[in-house]
Amino acid sequence: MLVEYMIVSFLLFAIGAVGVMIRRNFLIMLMSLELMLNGAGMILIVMSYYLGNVSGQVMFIFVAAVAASETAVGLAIAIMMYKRKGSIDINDFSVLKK
Amino acid sequence: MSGILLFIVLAPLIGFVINGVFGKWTKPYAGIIASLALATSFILGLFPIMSVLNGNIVEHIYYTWLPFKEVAVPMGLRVDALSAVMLFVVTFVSTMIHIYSIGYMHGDPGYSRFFAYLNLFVTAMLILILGNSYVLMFVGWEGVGLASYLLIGFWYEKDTASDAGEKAFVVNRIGDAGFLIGVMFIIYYFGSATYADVFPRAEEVLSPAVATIIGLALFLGAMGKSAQFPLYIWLTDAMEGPTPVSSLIHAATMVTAGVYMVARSNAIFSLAPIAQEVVASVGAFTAFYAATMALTHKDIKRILAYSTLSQLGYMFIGVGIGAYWTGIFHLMTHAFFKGLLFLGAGAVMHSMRGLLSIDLMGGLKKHMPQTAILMVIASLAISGIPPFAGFFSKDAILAHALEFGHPIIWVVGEITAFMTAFYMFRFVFTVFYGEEKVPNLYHELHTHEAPSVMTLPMWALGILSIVGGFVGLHYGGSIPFEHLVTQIAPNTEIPNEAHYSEALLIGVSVTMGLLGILTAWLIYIKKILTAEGVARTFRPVYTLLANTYYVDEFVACCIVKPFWWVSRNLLWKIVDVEIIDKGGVDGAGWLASRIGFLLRYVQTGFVNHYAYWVSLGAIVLSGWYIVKII
Amino acid sequence: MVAIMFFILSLITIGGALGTVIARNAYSSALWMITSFLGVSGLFVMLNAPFIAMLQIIVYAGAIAVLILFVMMLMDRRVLENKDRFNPQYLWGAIFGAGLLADLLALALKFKIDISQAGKNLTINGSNTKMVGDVLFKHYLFPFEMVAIVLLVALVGAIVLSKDDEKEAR
Amino acid sequence: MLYTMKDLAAIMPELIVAVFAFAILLIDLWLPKKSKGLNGVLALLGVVIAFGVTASMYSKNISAFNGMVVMDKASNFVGIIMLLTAFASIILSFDFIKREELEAGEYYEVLLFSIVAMQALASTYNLITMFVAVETLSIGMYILTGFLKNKNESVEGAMKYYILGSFASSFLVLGIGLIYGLFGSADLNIVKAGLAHADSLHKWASILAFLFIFVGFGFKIAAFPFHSWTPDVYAAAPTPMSAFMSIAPKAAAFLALLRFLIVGMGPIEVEWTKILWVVAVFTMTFGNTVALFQKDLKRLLGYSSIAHAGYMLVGITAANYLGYGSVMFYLFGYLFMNLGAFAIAEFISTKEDRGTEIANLKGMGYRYPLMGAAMLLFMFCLAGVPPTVGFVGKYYLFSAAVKSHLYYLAVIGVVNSAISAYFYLNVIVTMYMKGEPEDAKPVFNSVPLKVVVMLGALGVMYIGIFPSTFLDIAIHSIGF
Repeated sequence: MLVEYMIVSFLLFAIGAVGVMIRRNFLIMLMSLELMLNGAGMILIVMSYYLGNVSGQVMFIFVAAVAASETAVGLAIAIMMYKRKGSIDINDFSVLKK
Repeated sequence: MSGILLFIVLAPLIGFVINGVFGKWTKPYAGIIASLALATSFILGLFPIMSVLNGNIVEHIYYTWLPFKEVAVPMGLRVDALSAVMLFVVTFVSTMIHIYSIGYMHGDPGYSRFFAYLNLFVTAMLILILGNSYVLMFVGWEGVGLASYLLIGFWYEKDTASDAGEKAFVVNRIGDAGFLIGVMFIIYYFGSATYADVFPRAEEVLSPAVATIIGLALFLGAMGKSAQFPLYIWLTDAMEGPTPVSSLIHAATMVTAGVYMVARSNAIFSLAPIAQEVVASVGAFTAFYAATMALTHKDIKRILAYSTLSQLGYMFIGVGIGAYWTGIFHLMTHAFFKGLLFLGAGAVMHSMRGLLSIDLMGGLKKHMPQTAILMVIASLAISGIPPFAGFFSKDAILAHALEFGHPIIWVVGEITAFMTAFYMFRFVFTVFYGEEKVPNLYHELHTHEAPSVMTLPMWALGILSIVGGFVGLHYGGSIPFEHLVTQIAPNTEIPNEAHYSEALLIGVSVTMGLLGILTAWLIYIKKILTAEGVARTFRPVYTLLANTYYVDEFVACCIVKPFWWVSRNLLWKIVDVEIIDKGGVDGAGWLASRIGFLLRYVQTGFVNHYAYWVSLGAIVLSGWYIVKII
Repeated sequence: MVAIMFFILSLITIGGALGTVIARNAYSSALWMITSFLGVSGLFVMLNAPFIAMLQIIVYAGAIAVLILFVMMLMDRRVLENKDRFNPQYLWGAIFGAGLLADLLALALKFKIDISQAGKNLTINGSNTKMVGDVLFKHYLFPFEMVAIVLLVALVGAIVLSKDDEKEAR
Repeated sequence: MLYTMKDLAAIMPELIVAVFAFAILLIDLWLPKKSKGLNGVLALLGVVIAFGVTASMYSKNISAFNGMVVMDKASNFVGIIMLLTAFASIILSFDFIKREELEAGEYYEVLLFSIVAMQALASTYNLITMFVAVETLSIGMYILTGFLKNKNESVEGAMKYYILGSFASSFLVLGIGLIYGLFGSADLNIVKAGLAHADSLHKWASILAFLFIFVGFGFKIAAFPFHSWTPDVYAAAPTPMSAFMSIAPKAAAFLALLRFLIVGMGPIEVEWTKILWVVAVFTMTFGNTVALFQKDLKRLLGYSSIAHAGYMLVGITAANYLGYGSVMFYLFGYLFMNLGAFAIAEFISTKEDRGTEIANLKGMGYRYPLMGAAMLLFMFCLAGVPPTVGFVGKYYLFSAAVKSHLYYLAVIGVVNSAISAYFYLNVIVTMYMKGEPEDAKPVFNSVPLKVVVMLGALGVMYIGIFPSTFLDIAIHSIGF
């Protein structure tokens, strides 16, 4: 079962990564980032189970807490974007380049 | 002595600080302050030089830089026979040129800035020649580069000037990278970069292959700084700077740093015959190539610039064949007469209000008699006519080339000697002799002799251009200069040295020089004498003259013109401008811009694309190992 | 039974994730995301981590998702329903994602560890929560304190960034 | 298991900075609008005291919180680098905040908390603590990047930084998860012990785990291809913060990377040196090549910081203690040169009020001779011209590579630094040789900024000429 669990978490991670790479809506990218982080965190729980070692679960708490605070800042940035340009499409924010 | 040695370097630095920081207030006296600083250096420099002449080596270590485990760099100053010669040349010529600049730069808005830069340059140059290790040499090496670059771009209002400055720096950086690699190798193999540690152990530590690599890397540095083919392109553009700068930096001192460095590294080069061969060949080729360039140009400073390249080529022949003292000897005499030539050109420009084309000049002798005489002296010296200084050094190089088994280089050298004499006297004859080419030009420009603050330093250099070569004469079976320099830079031992009659060699050299002068005379002076009236009156003589004229024509049509054409169209326009200038410099720029353009696709401004790169990095790096395991 | 549960839950998880990434508008994305998180939480229960499963529901499905939905309410509907879902070079994104997945799958298939202790040592007196608390406060006190700082920084930052400014925009 | 005073001693500098951050948080509420400047003074005070404590505890070697935190020479050395950077950035911020009318309390508070996070990052052997610290400091940096919320660029910079930062740290978590799965712990000493007698499959899996973790660290140190945020964010952020984030987080991340590589991944050194070789070459070359085409000073410095990260990776790739120590020394020197250069960027954008385009430097060498000379020095230092500290640092980095027989790497490094001279030189050319702008404005005086520039110039020269003490300290700071 270890392999299956790993595959699920990797799938979650990869789908999240694809979401970040292809979506243009900032909020959806933010959600995709949550998926990635959740997928990566899930590895900790899976390993914790199969190793019979509880520290993985503790580590997941940290990951979750960090994810929450990251989201808070991300949403603040989304609001800034919305206030500046009335849009949260990242393609409207591509002045800085080259 | 340690204080004196330190103060030799510090004096110009103090001058730099005074003129650089308090330039606003010291402006009227900037030139005097700078010259005094240099004169102090020169006089103080005589003490260690005397000590060296008595057979000592003066070395003092002031503090130790980077003392870490096996690599410690004691920072000190060292005067031995090699650096003593350089010390004398640099401080003397610099002092003269500083004094000259007081007159030349008079009234320039950047008067104090100019002298501050000049002093900065001399400080760096003194660090370069007096440093006791490669690291210190590199410090000076970069320092002279910086100062030279600031001085080339001195009149930064001119676009050409700032572009030229930039070009000089970039081309030099190519060479510097080579130098740095060489130094890193030296440190790697010897655990030190100090001369006293490196050279005595060179033979036991370095295998020929390693010595060759180090030698070639160092020579790349020398090529950049001493403007050897193909890294010479910056030097001719560097003529955008004020003329005293051209004289000091781009003729007399800085450009010879490469020669000095190769001579300094003689212990390494002597172990690497291939590297030596490369040095000598590049030198010979540059000597020849640059001389052909000089034949065609009409801008007086460019003629002299190409001539400098050519003479540097001679010096590299000297150090490349393993007769290091001849290269250093020519370096010294060249500093005198080329410094003088540039100062003379500066005096002409000064009185011609900056005009540079020889087409506009002629008969200047009447207006500037002292300059004319000095220029003739310098031209005789560079042409290798005895007893002027250039004769001894050039002859020493060419004689050693033949003796050490490089007949081709000798032939090239002799042909170049002919061309040298020709283009120098073409310059002298068209500028100072003959008739005024543009009526009333001199009158309008108020052409007059330069003030004595300019002519006196020129005379000082002129006298040395005459007598400076006498140290290369035989005195009781040995040549004093050779005896001095070979203590530090012994000749590379050559099995089965060939022996040639010295008189014959001297004869060939002198003949080449005289032939060149004669040709120039025939073309540029004689042409005027073929007035038709003379021809009609003296019919029998006419035939002779006519025949002579045929010779002229022959020379002009069959030798000079094709040569002219080849050198102008083929060498200058195609090789110099198209291939090296456009192909090399612009090409590198073009390539870099293409790469940069492609790379800028990375930075599109869309955050999605940035994420592509992050994941691509992860995929490629992990894929590398995934593929390995599957 | 376990296999079926696992299958269903992972289907929910992956389906929810796909839905999040593909959905046209942000509202449905958020709902899909909550679905996915619930699936993950179910998987956690299967992995003998009931405490973490609750945490997953409270923090991810609860706090984070609700926060995101709140922010959406502040915004104009048009903003959230873009006509162009994907960026023009989405194919590359998909390729890179597939490459990443291939790498990870290869890793998963080759991954071997000692699993003799599977499912054990995760409780004290039958309580997973106690065990987690024990380890958290005994061994991981320092990162725990750090987390306090993260939360504080995020709080201050979120306020300072999103609060209205009296100044005129430039 | 009891925690004692010893544990608190190990986090003394962190505690001091954190206490001051809380103090600012509270005091700011009561401060009237016109005396908000006090926040800056308070922050400065906190940094100075923490600096004093760090310096006084320099050679202590304490392990606390079950090995979650250590205080050793390396962490203190990096702590000193970070606190010096913070000191200068806070000084630069005084004027900046007044001019832009920013919320001073929150600004300094977030800054101080990120310093706490960096100190924690620099002093832990536990991957999960590293993760939490990295995230804390990242979140602080996102906030500070977006602090100019009235500017579109600033919002854009924060957005990009945020997305990419979170993206990269997800990889970091993935890697930590794998390491945990392989060795049952995120503690680097346990990882090392496990890895020392692991079979080939375990080794291989841990290389992959290393790679994912490296994505996270590579992002923080701006290594190719995880660099792309750097120029955009540097251009967008408030200039004092660009200066800060080009040095301090990098220093902390480099030390964490070193701990991870030397302690955790020590047994598979052969493999990670190969990977870092490639990354270092690409990072140097990319940074330098693209920097050739930059027209904005802050973006130029962004690309140049990528290139410098590449040089420092050369030192790590060498995988000997000379190399590691050289990285520390280079970071220390980089602090002075980069702070100075960013301060000049701030100088031209405020004094002339014309942004940070390189073209705006025209004639600066003559209008502000002292500032011009300092900038010349910084550019030469970045280009690695002796006798500045840039030369010494590069010399040691490359000689460490030579010592490990990585000749190609050293040569590529030298060639790269030759290329880099071109664009640094361009700045100097603009300052001295492109004439004067028509609308040259009169000179204002900003004492704090000048102080930073002069200190930077002094540091660059002094350490360049007398590097021995600093080198000695830096080289011996890595003792694990």
